[in-house]
Amino acid sequence: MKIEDLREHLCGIYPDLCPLFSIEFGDGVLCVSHERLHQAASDLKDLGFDRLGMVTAVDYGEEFELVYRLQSRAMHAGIFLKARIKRETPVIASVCDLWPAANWQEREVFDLFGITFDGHPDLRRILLTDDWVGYPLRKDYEDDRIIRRPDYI
Amino acid sequence: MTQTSTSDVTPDTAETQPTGTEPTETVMETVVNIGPSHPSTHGVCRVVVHLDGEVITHCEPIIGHLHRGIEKMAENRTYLQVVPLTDRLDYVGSMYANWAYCRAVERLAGIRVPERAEYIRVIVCELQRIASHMMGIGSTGADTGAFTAFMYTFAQREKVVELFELLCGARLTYNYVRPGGVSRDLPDGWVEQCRAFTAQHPSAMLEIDDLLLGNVIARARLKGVGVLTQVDAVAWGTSGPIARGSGVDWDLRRDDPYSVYPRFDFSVPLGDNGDSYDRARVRVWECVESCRIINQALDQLEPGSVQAEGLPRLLAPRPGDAYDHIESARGSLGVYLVSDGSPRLYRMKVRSPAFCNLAVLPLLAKGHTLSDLVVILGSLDPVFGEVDR
Amino acid sequence: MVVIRKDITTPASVSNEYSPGVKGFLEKVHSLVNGLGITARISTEKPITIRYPAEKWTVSPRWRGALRLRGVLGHDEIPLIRDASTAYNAVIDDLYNGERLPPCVGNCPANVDARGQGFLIAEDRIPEAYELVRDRNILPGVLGRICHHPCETACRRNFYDEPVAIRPLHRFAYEEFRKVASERLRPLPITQEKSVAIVGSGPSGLTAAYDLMKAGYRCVMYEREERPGGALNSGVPAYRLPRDVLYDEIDGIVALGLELHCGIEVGKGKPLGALQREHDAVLLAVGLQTSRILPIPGAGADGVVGALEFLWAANHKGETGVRGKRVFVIGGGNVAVDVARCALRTGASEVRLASLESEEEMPAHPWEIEEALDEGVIATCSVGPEEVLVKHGAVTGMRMRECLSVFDETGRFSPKYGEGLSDFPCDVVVFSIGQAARLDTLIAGTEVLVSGRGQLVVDGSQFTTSTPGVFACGEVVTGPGSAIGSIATGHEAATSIIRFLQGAPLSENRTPRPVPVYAKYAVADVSSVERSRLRSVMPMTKPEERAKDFRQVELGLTHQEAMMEAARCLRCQSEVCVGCTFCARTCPDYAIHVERVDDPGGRCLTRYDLDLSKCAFCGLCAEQCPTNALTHTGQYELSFFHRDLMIFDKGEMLRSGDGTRATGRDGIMPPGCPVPRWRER
Amino acid sequence: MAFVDDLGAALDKTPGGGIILTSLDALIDWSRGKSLWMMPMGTACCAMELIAASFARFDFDRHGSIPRPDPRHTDVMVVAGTITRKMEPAVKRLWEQMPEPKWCIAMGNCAVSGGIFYYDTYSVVRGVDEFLPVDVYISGCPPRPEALQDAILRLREKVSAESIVPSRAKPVKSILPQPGDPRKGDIAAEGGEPS
Amino acid sequence: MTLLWGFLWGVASVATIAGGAILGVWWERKVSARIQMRYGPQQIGPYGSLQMIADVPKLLFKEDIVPDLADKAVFKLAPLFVFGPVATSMVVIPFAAGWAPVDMSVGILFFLAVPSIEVIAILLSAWASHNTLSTIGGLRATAQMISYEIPRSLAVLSVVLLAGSLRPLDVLSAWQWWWAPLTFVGFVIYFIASIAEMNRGPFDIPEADSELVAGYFADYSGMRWASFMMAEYGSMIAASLFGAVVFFGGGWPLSGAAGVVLLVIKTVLIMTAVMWVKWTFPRPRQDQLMSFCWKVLTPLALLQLVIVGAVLPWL
Repeated sequence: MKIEDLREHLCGIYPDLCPLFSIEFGDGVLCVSHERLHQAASDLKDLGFDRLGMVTAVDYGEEFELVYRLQSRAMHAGIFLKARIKRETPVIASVCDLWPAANWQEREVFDLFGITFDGHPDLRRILLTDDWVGYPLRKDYEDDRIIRRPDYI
Repeated sequence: MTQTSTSDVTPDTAETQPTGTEPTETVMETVVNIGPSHPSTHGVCRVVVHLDGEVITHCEPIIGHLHRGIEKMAENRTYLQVVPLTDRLDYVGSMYANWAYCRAVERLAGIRVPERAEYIRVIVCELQRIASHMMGIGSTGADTGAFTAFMYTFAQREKVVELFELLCGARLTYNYVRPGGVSRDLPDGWVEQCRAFTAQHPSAMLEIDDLLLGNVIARARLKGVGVLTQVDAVAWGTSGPIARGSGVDWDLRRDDPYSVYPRFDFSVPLGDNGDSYDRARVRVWECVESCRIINQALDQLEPGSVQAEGLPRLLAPRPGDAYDHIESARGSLGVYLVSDGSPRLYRMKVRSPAFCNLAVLPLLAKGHTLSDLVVILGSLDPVFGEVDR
Repeated sequence: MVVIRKDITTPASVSNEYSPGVKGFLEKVHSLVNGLGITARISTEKPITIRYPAEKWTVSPRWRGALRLRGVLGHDEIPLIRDASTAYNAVIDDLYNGERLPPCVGNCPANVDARGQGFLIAEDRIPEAYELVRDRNILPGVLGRICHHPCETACRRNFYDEPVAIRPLHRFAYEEFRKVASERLRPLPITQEKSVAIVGSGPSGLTAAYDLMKAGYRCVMYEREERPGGALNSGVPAYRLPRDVLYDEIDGIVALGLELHCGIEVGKGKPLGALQREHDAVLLAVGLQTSRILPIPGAGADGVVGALEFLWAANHKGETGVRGKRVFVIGGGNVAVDVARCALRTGASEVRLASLESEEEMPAHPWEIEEALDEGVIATCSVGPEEVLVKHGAVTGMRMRECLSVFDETGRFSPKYGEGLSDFPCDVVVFSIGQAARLDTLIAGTEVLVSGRGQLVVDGSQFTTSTPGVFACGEVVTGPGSAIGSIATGHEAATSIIRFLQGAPLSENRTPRPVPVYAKYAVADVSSVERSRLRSVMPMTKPEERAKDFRQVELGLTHQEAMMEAARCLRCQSEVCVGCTFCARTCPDYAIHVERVDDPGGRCLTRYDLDLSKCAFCGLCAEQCPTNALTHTGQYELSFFHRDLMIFDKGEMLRSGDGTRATGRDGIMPPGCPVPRWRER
Repeated sequence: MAFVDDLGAALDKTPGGGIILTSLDALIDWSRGKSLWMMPMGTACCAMELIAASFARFDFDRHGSIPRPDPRHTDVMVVAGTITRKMEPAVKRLWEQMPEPKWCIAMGNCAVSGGIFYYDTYSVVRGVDEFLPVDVYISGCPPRPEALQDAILRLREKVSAESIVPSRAKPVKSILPQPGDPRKGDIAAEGGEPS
Repeated sequence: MTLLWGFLWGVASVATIAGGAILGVWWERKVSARIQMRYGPQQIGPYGSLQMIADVPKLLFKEDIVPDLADKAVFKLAPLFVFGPVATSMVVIPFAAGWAPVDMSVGILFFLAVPSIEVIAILLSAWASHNTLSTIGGLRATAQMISYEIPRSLAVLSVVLLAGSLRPLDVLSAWQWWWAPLTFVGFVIYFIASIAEMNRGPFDIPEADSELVAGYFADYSGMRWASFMMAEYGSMIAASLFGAVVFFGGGWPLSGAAGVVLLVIKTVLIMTAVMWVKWTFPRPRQDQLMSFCWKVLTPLALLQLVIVGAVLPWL
């Protein structure tokens, strides 16, 4: 399905999501507020996005951006769902109840970014040891054990 | 005799920790710890298994023993320097991570790849699929005790590795697919060698299939073990042979076509039952299909440039984010890149198929015996470089 | 060997089930027996194992083994391209065949050794550098100002950041040479009895004269104008080329033994036939003398001039009669831009440049256009001349027709015009659409043939005319082109003349090489590159000031800047590490550490450490190495007894690449450095 | 082990025991060198080459080296691959489970120094020699299987210089340079100082 | 006197087993190598045949680890118990007509019964190691070895029925060439059951290295572990030898020294077949193995017995 058709399809069914939809680098992106994330995810699932491809986060300094990549087998299309949360309150609703696939992926985001997912059944560290201090993928992560590379390009 | 060196010798091997006997309501539960270094965890995975007798009541894979922080490292490196890092993600199929990463960079920087480079990418990635599946099928043999079949598949894999060595001079970490094309053109005589390989490979593959998967014992071991239903396969986000073994008809090469795949005629093998056997057999037939694709690609290959014109040493795409995915041997491998306009990446995320596929292990293993656990784990074919990143 | 099965097709479902009943049982038994059969068959075959270490598995030629250096700065020299011969010379042939021709040399029509120039200037051997360049490019000081520098376009440094300033370095070398010229310029000995007459003192004629004098021939040159220089003298505006530079440099050639006679027009005062009798060979390097003017309505009106005439007037009289007038220049080439800028400098109130081509396709060099626009020239693109509007015999304006496309699909010149017409009011129209040769008086009374279109009949590769002993070179042969292109033909013609005079066959061993195709690089992002690594910026006068007079626009490099700039040269393909550190910068594991000193005379790679315990063998460094000094060996036996031994220093990096073992710290002494001057003090 | 140690110490004291000791050493070193069983501590990419090394084309078995999954039965631990901090205790534990005498080969740059994962990463141990006594280092990323075979042969040279009485150990005769060997140059390159 | 002879023969059989194991290991490495497109040991001795000469001293001088939490006495003793029964059972096997080390009237029963004592040793070693995987391996081994006693004994019983005696020498002297086809199914059952008995692949479930790393001997190192391996190869030699005597008539058709040579060749062939099977097939699961024993092998063995019993009156 072409990205423009997807936009029309989406707008036809969920007019409220339509203004949030944009196209970047050939991919459909839906930016929602973090309160609406779970509702939007559930709407998209009803729309036919049956596979959760990826959950990740990006550290933009003041804010974290949560990025969900959804995939629809029936429509042959993919879409990004993005939501920003404040750095001070890194909490967002879990989508584990919609896609079990989110289980480990949200654990990974929790492990590396320290973002808490409300409603996650088993939110523990997954890649690092349980006694690890800090969240390494945050831009401000400091660790004595890191050796910085020489600074030239 | 006294102990000399192992003063603080531990009572058991690292593979096994003391029998934790925790009384539950009705049964005595045994906790067995498999890994992190165990012959059939295919790397460094630790699985904590709760046993009732020999039947698994609960198991939990503990990953991260190979978590090297590649995503963090990428944030400090230029776009070209990250290519060797992606090699080390899925070390059984380095070309895939190369390619997925390069596709994301090309999307971000708006680079057009010459046609010949696309064909070469398809050829090497299909060869890589064969090499990777040889490892996957062979380790199914090793897990069930048929070590010889592993040797045979590995001999086939060696042939692919030899082709790769001729191509780019490395056996495992190729650093071959680059943003804008591939690093070098095919050497003289390579096409003929490749054709010779694809001519014999399906037959050799099916012979190994007869030896290993046609065997009555192997079928007894694999059939009905670790059944993943089609609904679960989709909900848990599995992809690749794991999903296709469960009958999920989803292959990015055909359903979200990228590169020059629409020009090839191939079919996507599917399983009925979603058990370990189907997953292994899907791999067998994917190898055969890969040979078909390679043959077609070699027929259509035309001379030309293999690198996009005019790329400077430092790529600095405009700010933004891009995602692209390809069908790797383990499923849909995606790379998500964020650029801030500087020549260094801002963020790289690898959507690792093995990570998502491994998540279903507790689901599959429940109710099976310890012997089946290694078979199920093997049938998921995880590569921990990619799982842990 | 495995039996090749035909027609293998993928089944609809891969779940292979046994048949029910007895058949299934037989299948099960068969599967076991079959398995035993397969292993039995394979066990009878010859094992595929190699017997290491006696046998080793064939290592692919591309095998990325441990790295090594082929040579290092301060230890290994590079070949310098000095030979008088032209593009068919032994050194260039060698480099070309070994794929070691540096891009700057390969892309230059005359194969000027820009790499050698950079090498010598960085070593503080500047007069030598000048002489090296002069061997291939007869007027370095002149070309250092006006050349369109194809060398810099191909410079591999484009890939990393910015190209080396090769042209300003020519100019710098000339400025330095000028100071010692009196010591270094000595007449070349005349060793041959024969002599050559050269008609025209343009760049190609001077080149041929220089080559011939080096070969020991007496050369006599005749120039029509009062001062030598040909098109350089009459066509190039003085703000780009101060005339004293040109005359001084030609004086240098005269000092080498050239007999220059100015003010003698061959054909009028001295017939060509006389030259043929007096000399053993004659070279016609007369260039193009007239401008082409389109036969459109009104073209004969007052105020319509040709570009050459306009420029001649600007250069020789300093006055073109356009003060306060509106000038309309037709053409998009470099000459048109020169005309436009000259018009500004001679007081035109408005200068408009009208080109047939679109903005991207304009044949003038982009930097020329940019400078002209800076100075206030107005450019109008994609228009073709329709009619000169005339009132009372004087030009009042120009009517132009919209042009849709200039070239057809095959790239040939075939303009397609649209319907749109536009009028531009102006007082002077300058046609700058091409030049033509005027040969009738020159060849009068000789057997030299001229084709129906008024051009000399010349062999394009040997530069002979229809008459034995009469040769031709320069723009009269090639048509309008660049100065450096003319110089290249001068070398060719000189080679032909020498062979002719010695009675050798002209075409022997002169297989023309195809010009190598060099990668074109996009503009590199240099925002994150250190300032010290970037190109020295050539100082220029401000646009508003420079548009007023004919003073030189570019101001030249200082000694310090020039030394730095020469050190930026990567000495491509020399197979000698120059310590450019691009390997260290590209290495994803930062396993390489490079240090060098940039001291004049003591320029040396002091340190090259490869930490083999970090190296990922990814090959990015060797791919990026501009000099090809850093290469992979076929070595793969990489055992060490200690981690410290895995750091390869400069000496170890220079080890032989043969064999399969890289040992590390095996007592290979690193080569020393030439003693830098600061040490001596 | 203790039995051998006691035997060695006793023979060392006995007059004339030296001759017996020398021949016993020769026998023991020979047998140890020719039968180096590997503990494949494969974690990452190098593990693939480690597998390939004992498989058909390269076949370690010819040198008497076979991989055994159980640390108790092995002589040389081949650490092939990146060791992370999460993995480090497990490797240490496996090493402790191996019976003496035991040797360690660090295969590949990750095991030698962290290799490509030396800089900027928070979870990688920079070389197994931080916690294991490594005998032979193999550079490569990953090394070819022949490189591993070569390392085994070099280790054999090292083993053959050992003695059951530590004081009688001989200098290693090998084509490889030794640490502390006079051939070993100074790390700072000669001829010219950095400006 | 008998005791003394028995002792001497015991020593001899230990030596045979040790030597046989050394050659057996080499042979297995060679056979498996050829199946796997390799060469196998090459460097020591002709075709690497003396590879074990290097392995054994190395294992001998290895550190002998006894885990702290292990039951030390049992842990140290168990390898002896593993090795003992196998060595003992060897002495009743006749090498030629009228020539058995120990002539015992219930020799066949002795051969079938005594190695089963090994089960106890395995269980002891597994338990003494204080290691979960070892324990699981030991339990698996016990179940497997005890179960497979039944079809194995039943298969041998058909020959005993034909010979009418439990004395091995009698069986050997009474052996007729047509017994081989008649009891072929019995031999196959004996072959399969013996593989299971000696924990060899594809029935090496107790020591499955992909699941249990090394099973019950996971914690043994050096010579103690070697004695487990030697017992394994010893029982393979013993079972092959016994199978060659009982099902293929020992040295038949030759006699005397030539017969002994032929017997050795037959034994080696059976051993090679054992290895061939091991390096071809995957291993079944424990429950499949047990159900195979009880549901397939035992009924088949009974069927064989019935057939022999039916044929017997017509002889």
